[in-house]
Amino acid sequence: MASKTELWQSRASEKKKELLRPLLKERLQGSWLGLIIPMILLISWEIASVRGVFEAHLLPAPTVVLAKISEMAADGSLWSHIWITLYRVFIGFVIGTASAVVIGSFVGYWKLAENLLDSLVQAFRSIPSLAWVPLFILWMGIGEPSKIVLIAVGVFFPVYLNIVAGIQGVDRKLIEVGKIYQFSSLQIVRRIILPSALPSFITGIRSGLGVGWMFVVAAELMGASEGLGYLLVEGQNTYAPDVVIASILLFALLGKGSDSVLKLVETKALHYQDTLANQG
Amino acid sequence: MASKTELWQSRASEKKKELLRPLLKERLQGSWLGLIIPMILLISWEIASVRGVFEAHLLPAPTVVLAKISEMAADGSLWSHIWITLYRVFIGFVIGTASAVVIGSFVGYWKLAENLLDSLVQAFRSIPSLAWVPLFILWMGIGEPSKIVLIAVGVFFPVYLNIVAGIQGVDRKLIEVGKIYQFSSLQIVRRIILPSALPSFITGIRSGLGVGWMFVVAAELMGASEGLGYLLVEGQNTYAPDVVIASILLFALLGKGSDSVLKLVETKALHYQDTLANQG
Amino acid sequence: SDKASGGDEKPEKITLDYAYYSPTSLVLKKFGWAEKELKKDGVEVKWVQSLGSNKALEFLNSSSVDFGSTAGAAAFIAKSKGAPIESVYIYSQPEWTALVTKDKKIKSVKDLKGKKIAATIGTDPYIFLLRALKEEGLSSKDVKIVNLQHQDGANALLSGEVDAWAGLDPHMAKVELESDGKFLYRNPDFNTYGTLNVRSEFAKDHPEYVKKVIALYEKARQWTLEHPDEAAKLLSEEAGLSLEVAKKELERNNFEQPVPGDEQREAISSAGEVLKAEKVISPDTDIDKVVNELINPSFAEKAVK
Amino acid sequence: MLAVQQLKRVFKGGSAGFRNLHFTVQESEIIGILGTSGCGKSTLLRVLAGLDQNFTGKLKNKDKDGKQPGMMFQEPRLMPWLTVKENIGFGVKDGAGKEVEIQQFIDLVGLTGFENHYPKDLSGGMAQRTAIARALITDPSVLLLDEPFSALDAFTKMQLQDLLLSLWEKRKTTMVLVTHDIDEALYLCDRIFVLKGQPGEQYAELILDDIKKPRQRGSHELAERKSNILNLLDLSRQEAN
Amino acid sequence: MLAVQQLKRVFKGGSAGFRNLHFTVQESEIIGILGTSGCGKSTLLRVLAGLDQNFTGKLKNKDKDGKQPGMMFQEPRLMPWLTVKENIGFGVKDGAGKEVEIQQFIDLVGLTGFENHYPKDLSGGMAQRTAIARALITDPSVLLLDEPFSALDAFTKMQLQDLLLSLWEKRKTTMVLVTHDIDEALYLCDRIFVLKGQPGEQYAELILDDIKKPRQRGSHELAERKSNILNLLDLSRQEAN
Ligand SMILES: Nc1ncnc2c1ncn2[C@@H]1O[C@H](COP(=O)(O)OP(=O)(O)OP(=O)(O)O)[C@@H](O)[C@H]1O
Ligand SMILES: Nc1ncnc2c1ncn2[C@@H]1O[C@H](COP(=O)(O)OP(=O)(O)OP(=O)(O)O)[C@@H](O)[C@H]1O
Ligand SMILES: [Mg+2]
Ligand SMILES: [Mg+2]
Repeated sequence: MASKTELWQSRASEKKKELLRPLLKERLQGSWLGLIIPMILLISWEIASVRGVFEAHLLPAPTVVLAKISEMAADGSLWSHIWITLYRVFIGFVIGTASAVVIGSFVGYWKLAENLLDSLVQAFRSIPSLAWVPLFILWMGIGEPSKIVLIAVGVFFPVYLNIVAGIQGVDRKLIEVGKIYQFSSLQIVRRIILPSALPSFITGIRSGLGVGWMFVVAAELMGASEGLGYLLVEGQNTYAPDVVIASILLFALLGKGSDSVLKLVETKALHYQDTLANQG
Repeated sequence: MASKTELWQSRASEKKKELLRPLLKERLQGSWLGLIIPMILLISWEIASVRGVFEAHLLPAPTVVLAKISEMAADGSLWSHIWITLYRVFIGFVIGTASAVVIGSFVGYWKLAENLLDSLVQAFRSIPSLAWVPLFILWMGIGEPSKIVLIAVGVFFPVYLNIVAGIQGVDRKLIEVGKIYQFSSLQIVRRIILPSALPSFITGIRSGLGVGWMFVVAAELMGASEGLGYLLVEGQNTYAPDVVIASILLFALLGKGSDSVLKLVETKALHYQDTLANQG
Repeated sequence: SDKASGGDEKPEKITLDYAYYSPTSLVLKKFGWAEKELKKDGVEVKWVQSLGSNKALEFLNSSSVDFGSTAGAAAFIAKSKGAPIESVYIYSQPEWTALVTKDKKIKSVKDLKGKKIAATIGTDPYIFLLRALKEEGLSSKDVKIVNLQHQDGANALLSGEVDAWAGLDPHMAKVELESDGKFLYRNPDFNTYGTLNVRSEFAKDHPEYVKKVIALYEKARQWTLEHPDEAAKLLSEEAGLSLEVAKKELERNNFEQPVPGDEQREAISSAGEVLKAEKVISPDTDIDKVVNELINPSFAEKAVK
Repeated sequence: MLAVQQLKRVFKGGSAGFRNLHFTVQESEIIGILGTSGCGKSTLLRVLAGLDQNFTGKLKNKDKDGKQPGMMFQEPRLMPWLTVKENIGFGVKDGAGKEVEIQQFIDLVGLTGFENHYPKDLSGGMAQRTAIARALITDPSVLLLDEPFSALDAFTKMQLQDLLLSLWEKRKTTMVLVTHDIDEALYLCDRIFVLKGQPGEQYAELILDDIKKPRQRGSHELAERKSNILNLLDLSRQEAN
Repeated sequence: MLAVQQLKRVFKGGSAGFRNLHFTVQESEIIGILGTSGCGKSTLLRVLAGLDQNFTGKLKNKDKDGKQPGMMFQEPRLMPWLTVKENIGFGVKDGAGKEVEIQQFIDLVGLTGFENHYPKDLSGGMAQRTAIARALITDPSVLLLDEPFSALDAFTKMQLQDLLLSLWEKRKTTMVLVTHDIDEALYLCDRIFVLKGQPGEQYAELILDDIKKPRQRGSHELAERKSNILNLLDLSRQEAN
């Protein structure tokens, strides 16, 4: 049993200073910590490769892959692959998100729109990206539009789903406040429902962006001659595992990078939430 | 301006009876309404096909596709395709969801786990399904495990993302109640955080199931000889648009069907929410 | 829109495809002869890459390209399902497919009975496998065909997941050079030629330009024949292959016979029989009719001197 | 202005809510509603505000311009993503003077210095004061108040009661005030309805318009009425049980 | 039992929270805390409960078994996915008699018949009563109550105050009670602290343990103390401004 003195908790005011900027410190520390596991994975992969556990023609060593990447960087092809894919993902993401917001708001708020549209969307949602490819080529040819629209399709569904769920989960109490002020439906959606659904929406766009990246490969099957998805498929077709792994790494890096941007937006936008993380 | 009598709103009690079971009525009506647009689409597609707007070798008429489906149903191959794919999706869904719940709970609740793991997961999240195929064959061969795990990977990410967001968005006020009762971290997670995050979690599994269906094609590129994804790829490789469209339709139907099950679960599980839809 | 334009006599634009499996298309693209030649008529040239026969056919079907390079059998299957295309030129007679194994105990096609074989359904290696089996009196029912993409099939073979693989170049050349895979069965005649296909509509509207394109291909073919080493280097650079692999691949291409004719008809018809037996094409297909409609030597006969 | 006949709204097969309400509120009257917890006071305000349409009976709640009543809910219901200032201005149409007016109300309810706080950083009483300011600033012709001062200390409460009265002097707003504080009802109201039971029914009506406002808190007159009301409430409870 | 020295917890650069608190609570004492809205009462309870660790100064809040105080928050904080019954039993360890005990408390706070309602279908007062039951049922040795009866009508309030006293008779729970109702503080507490200012500081202490419990509501003795407290509160406000 604890002695009497031990029951006292004491905190001197100097300690407080340490607590002043814990967020910044934590964040820096956090990003370092995040590198530990990837580093361990990379190093063991390298060691295993050097020891011959993985056959080089199946899974080349990280150093080989990095050499490939820097080779591509040197001859400039890397940048054009990255640039064009980033461009496609970005535009597709914007289009997909915008349409999901519009349609999702309708479906979330108006029962009739939900009854009319939701089933259809849910049905389309599980059609694989590869299935769309021939149809999109047929409808839109093999230019940029078909690629961008296909990525937009991938982005659309998670955003839609999260926005509808967010809207339908909005607290009735807050909506009633808007009704008291005789807000129009549009005002209620814009001023109460969308801000309320913001956390869910942000999760949706983060999820959607991920699916967008995934759809890049299918999109770039439609007559691309550049891009990360093209690089991947070409690597597979020319039996170049280093190119394949390089493109996978690039997908991972760009995906993580673009997601970090959204995560930053999330932290900024949701600072008002009364959660453990936001405690003052 | 309204006359004096018009200012009165009056509701007789008979009207109330009509309101007794609006939910059931609405739901029935809802499901009928959902068929309107698909029907319009199908009929205009049929008409366009008959009129020769779409060339049959590119986009066969719905009736042709239906004939193909019933042909496959008659010779039994349809059922084995559907069955094996359903089986893979189901098991993959369960595995993906379970691991997302475990890992997501850790990451959502313990800052350290978030720092260690989250970046890695976010990086993996944007790797396209097709990129995994060679790696999975390498690691797990071409049996059922690799297919199921690949589907689980697809399911994992949206569920993970939504569960982490759900947990991190949990109201601090409720967590404090648990702390007052000196709940252990595990109890807090199980009794407060997970139920609080339930709406977000359910959106996540619905989103995840959709991505799971999308991953079927990649999964069944790994040495399948049956399944809807196999059917799709076979149809594409043998230039059989009727098979392709049939498999797309089946994806849509099964996807919608499986989602409806989850939606039902959602409605049941979230009946306690104080939302417009749940008003008594 | 990217639809290649039709029009009356002169097309505004001609869209050609290039593919790593068609070395002459790479040569043609590399030297820009088409652009130079057609610019004289004020016709624009656009290049699109085909990653495989199926993509080339999708592009042809959606009028995204005017000329597409495919395997003969692939063009045949598509034609049998109604695709409006004609094979007007042979870019090579490749021996791009063969049966490969690592298992020393498998010495002939007969030994494959009951074994797991990787192949991509519907492609030339698949047809090759079926024909090889048929020759030995076997059918697809006697073995277990595992549907894998070409490169995955190679990996599966190397990691011992499957006993044999119906391979395709350049994967096959690479397996041959870089690992212990060996040929189990090869037969150039079971390959169905590399055919250059044109959209029927384009052929009808612009017959002159079909001839012009064939003439350009001829120029590329001549160059390839005259400069085998440079051609290998070009292929290795364009397709990101090592020089040895590229050389191996080129060695297995025969560029002697550019005009489609009876040999092709025969090869494709025999492939057709197998496909019919395996129900890849409908059992009531009139193979000869389809083949005759597909193979159209008239342009090449005039263009090739 | 505001009138109901045979008004009824029940939940769960008739075991909760209210029923049998008849009353008419004159222009610029202040009506108090007292009753035990759960007797349907908030439900009544929701019906009066037009938020709950599943009532039976007759209801008149629009003013001559067709406007619905304003309302302050029992919980603050602040938008968590808006600051105090933005919450108070939530229902105010944009226009010149909006900022000034908001600042006035912030000062009136004693939140000066907390303009830019988010709801999560407010104390219970501060959140309630923000909600009060949000309800008062839009100046509706009918105002429904659901326990507006329940989370405030005695002095802040009195101060805001006086604020309410002074605004009423200026604007002559019709008000319906649900409260548990009998002194508050006595200080502010012209008439007081007592509800009883579950579902609640009209039990008694107390008319106070003979006592001039501003009234004297703790005056003998009010003390008398207070014991009167306490009796009524007690009786209503006993009868209901 | 419960003691603080130099306790301070401020937000936003020192402009809100509380500071300079010194007091010791004896076992089974009932302490009242009064103060203007926003002076840091809830913050104090959060620190005492061990929920807020960012204080400075010294704090003793564990009982001899090392257990932290129980607490009832200013808002009901019910789990929306649990019924009234489940919410009340939320902190109760599973075991024989759990159900019976829950039902007892449901009856004690007057929620009989609403056992299976979800929070969204409760009135404000009913939600508060559920929270009271949830806090009382676990029988902690120290109980912190943050305006526990603020949403209740006069009679229900009295009834629950008596319930609290009767439980105290049985269990001799140490309690810290934040309230805005001076009568309530006078009826229940042994000592009353008055806080002043923003951030709040200890302003006065009132010792009432000379008046025996159960006390007579509205007795002369209490009325005297009440005016005393009102004076103190008024002074504290004036000094703070
Ligand atoms: N998380 C926070 N961040 C910043 N300031 C806060 C936070 N929590 C409380 N405050 C401020 O601390 C002060 C005291 O708040 P507290 O909730 O303790 O007041 P209170 O005495 O309980 O008031 P009330 O009687 O209105 O409930 C308030 O000015 C409030 O704005
Ligand atoms: N949505 C609902 N579904 C079912 N019952 C409800 C609903 N809303 C309120 N009730 C019930 O109606 C009754 C009246 O609730 P109301 O909120 O009007 O009470 P109140 O008089 O405001 O009480 P309090 O003083 O505690 O706030 C309560 O018994 C409550 O349980
Ligand atoms: Mg109420
Ligand atoms: Mg407080």
